[in-house]
Amino acid sequence: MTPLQNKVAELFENGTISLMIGYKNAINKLAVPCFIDHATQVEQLIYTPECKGNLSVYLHKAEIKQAKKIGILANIATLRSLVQLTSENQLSDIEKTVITINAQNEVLVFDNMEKVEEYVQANFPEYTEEDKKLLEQLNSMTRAERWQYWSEQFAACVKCYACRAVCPMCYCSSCTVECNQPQWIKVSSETTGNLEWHTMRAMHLAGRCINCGECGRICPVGIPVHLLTAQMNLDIEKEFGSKTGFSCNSGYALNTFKPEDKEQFIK
Amino acid sequence: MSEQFEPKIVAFVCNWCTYAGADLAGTSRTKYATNVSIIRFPCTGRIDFMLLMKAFENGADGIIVSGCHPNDCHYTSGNFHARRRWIVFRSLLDFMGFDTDRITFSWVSAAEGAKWAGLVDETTQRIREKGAFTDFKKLDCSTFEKISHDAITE
Amino acid sequence: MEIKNIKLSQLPAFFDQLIKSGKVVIAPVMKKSGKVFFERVQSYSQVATDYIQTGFSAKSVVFPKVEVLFSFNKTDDGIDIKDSITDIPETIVWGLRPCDGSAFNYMTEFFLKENPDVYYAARKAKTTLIAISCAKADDACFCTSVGLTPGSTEGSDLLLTTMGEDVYVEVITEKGKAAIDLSASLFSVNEERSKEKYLAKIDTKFSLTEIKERIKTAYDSAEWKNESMGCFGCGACAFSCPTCTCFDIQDEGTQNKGQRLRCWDACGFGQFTKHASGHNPKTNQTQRRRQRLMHKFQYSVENLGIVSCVGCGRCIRVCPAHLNIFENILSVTQ
Amino acid sequence: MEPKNQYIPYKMRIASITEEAPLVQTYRLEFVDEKDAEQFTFRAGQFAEYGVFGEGESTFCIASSPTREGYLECTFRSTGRVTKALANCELNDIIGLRGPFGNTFPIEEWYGKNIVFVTGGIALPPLRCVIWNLLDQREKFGDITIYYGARSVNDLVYKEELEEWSSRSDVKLYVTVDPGGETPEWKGLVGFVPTVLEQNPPKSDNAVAIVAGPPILIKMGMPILSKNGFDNANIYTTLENRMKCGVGKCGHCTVGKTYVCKDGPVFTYEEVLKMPAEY
Repeated sequence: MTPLQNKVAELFENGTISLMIGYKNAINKLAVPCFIDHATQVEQLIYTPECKGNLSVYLHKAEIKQAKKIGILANIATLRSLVQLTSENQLSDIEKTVITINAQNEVLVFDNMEKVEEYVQANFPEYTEEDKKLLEQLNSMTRAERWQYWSEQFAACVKCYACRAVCPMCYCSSCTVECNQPQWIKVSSETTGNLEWHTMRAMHLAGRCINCGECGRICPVGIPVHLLTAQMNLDIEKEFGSKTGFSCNSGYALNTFKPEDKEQFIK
Repeated sequence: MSEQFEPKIVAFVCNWCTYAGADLAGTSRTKYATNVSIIRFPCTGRIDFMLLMKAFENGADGIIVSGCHPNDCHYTSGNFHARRRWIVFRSLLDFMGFDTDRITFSWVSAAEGAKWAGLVDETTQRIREKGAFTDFKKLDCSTFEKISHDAITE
Repeated sequence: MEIKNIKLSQLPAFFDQLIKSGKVVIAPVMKKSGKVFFERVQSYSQVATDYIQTGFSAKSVVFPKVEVLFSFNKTDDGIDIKDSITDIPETIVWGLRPCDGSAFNYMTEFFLKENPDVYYAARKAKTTLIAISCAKADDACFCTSVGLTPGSTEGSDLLLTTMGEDVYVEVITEKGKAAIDLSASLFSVNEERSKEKYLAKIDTKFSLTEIKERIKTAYDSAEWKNESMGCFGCGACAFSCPTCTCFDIQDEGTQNKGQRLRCWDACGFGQFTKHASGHNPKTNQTQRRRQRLMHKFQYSVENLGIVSCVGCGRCIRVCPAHLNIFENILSVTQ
Repeated sequence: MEPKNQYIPYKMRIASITEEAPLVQTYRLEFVDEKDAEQFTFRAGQFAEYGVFGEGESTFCIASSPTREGYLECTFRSTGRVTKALANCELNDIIGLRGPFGNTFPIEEWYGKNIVFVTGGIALPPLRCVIWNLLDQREKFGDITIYYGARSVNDLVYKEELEEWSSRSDVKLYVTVDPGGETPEWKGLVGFVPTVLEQNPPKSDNAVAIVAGPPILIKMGMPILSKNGFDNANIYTTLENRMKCGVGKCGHCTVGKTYVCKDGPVFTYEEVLKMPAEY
């Protein structure tokens, strides 16, 4: 048994958790989320670089919430989303134990969010090299080129809403796309409607997205949708100085204001 | 004489300042461009970005968004919230390659009838020079052509 | 079945003839993201050759993601309705996999057997399917478990199997014959041979007869809950699936002028079954995923006599949570 | 012959509008094209897709009896985008209609039998079609008993017809309103439909029962009838799931392998018991 498995078994045995959300092996060398409710099942648990999925999204599921004490295996992105969700008062009804594995391969267990916050702040992740490169490329394009780039991307969108489904910050019980009075976003997948959907998504996540990049990674047609919110986060940090998923009390940049906020374009 | 392009401008304004300012422009008999259709909101804080998207989708060539000057909001802070949202929205549109020059953001108080008239004139002229907004229409043509004639996956 | 041969080096020439015929040619294209999708192409140089499976299936050729059913226009004395079945071009799909070919068999059975769907019929009649058998597979492929092989001919019009320098051509239907007749000189007569050696090796994950028997009682299995726990409720699996046929009907435009469209829908969406009253017969993801899986392996067998999963593995590859359909099926039928 | 395009609607003119209850209206529809009127036939129990162009389609049963020719009636409550648009239509407006879809009540098999109707709220319209169908050939059937309830007195639909039925000596009518929904003037019963049904059980010999209502009434009403001695094969219901196409393609209405739109909407309790409870 690995140290992780030992630790989780111990948590089950001493009654700290009654459900563990972690990863297990899947085909094509991938990791699939697994849900364990007994110490005897801990041998499935793995933690590899392939464990990219953001498990905090499951904390919104009614079936999961039924379990009273939840353990969650968290990579750094998941930790950040837990922090951001806490700052948005979304996790107050859940008794959770957060488990992570640091760079030295040590299993860490956090029983409260202050410790998670402390760990996140000490290990705050940078944008990946790939994302940095893509953002740079896009920002160096002319406006028309960027329009061309995104129109092509959005033309491919099929509105499967996987980007929404995997996002831990998309927790609304009823989404604007499901509203048909008025019909804000067309149900059919054509480019303008797709563009409006992604604009809306990016706006609703601006200043809340924690850059886990899941939406872009899992898009079945390969649209790098995460770049939209990643860029928004850069802008928000520059303009208003707030970081997402950094502090449990930070709130949400667009939910607040400062009288001295600066801009150049309002005449 | 060649027909001059007359843009359709939609103005999203707050009830307390800009709408009153526009009213003042009217009662003062100030002459300004007739291209603008005004939509009145309780506050700039209520002007959702989706409304702007929908205006473009439904044929607007340009948009004016305007409300009370900072610190003058009837509801104390609606325009401060709106300002943050506009900053983010504008930079998102820019990142997506949308022509942000088609949207004019402004503060116009109830006393600034002349400023309002000038703003509409200036915006109309700018959009007139840019020509009609066709970016959305072109997108739809391309997809619908694809969908109904080429029947391809992407 | 007629068997022909063409030199591998002559394939581009054959392909050019298809393009020159004026028909719309859809083929796999490698996108910047590294994923391969079907797209309209103009020359063989655009066609991807080294790929296991396309990201999405070719079903959109006969069942587009958005299809105009009719357009309407209010006039002074009523309303004009114009259906949109005219103007469907002759289309050739190049390079679909044998599993996708057999998916068309299911789709045809589903759309045309009872209450025939005129839009599907019109598109299918104008579509020629040129399949290429699989020399490579990955862990997500499981066609051999659902009664197919990497060289199955079901549903396709033409099947090409590369054998060294030669391509073994199985002419399955008249449409396939018409396609090779466009460049008859490139094809020579060939005799029937075993393709086995040139096909990918795919282990069977389960015995289909056993699963078909066991799934009859699987509805109440406690495993559904566990197997569906990871499901996020997006539509990626349904949209990429070559046999998922659910759709939504939507009006766009104004009450005076517009179109009625049908667009893909997915049974995984929470709103899929929601009544106007707010009542939802399928309240949780367990029920929704069960519906999808039971449909593939049980309901379509009861209704049409066909297992409607072709083992292409797309739903496994695109699933954001990496849920695995054959593992799910195995565990609920234990 | 080319198969018919099932997605092209008939054009219907709204010939009359009746307000039934708050938000509930009955439209009488007439075919714009006379050729359509001649072709169109339907039987009790079938439904149709009613469409407002530019807004979409909505599914309801045909509420008028096939014995009354020359028009169709539908009764609906405006709740969603389409029904609201439909409610905003005016006299002589043109709407779309596709159908008739689905199976029917086997009325011929019921000749000589006693018939019991159990229904609630806005589910009376589908049964009204059957009720008039039977009443128009009254001599062929035994006793007719109707249990009908609504949330409040105001929510009862077809008030005039309820009056008419209650004054007929050949129809036994129980009308009830949910507790709290009664008005000072209300003289009928108070209580939920299943309770009223249990308190005044219908005789099961030589009888068939038809239950229609919100899913909860169907789920509760059918077992009560079954317990009262009705054969499960003689208890009918009409299910209504969300539907889009009406022809067994779009997949929205499936209950297990069953497509409510083409295999139903009429099912016997026996059949319902074999299905998953996903309706």
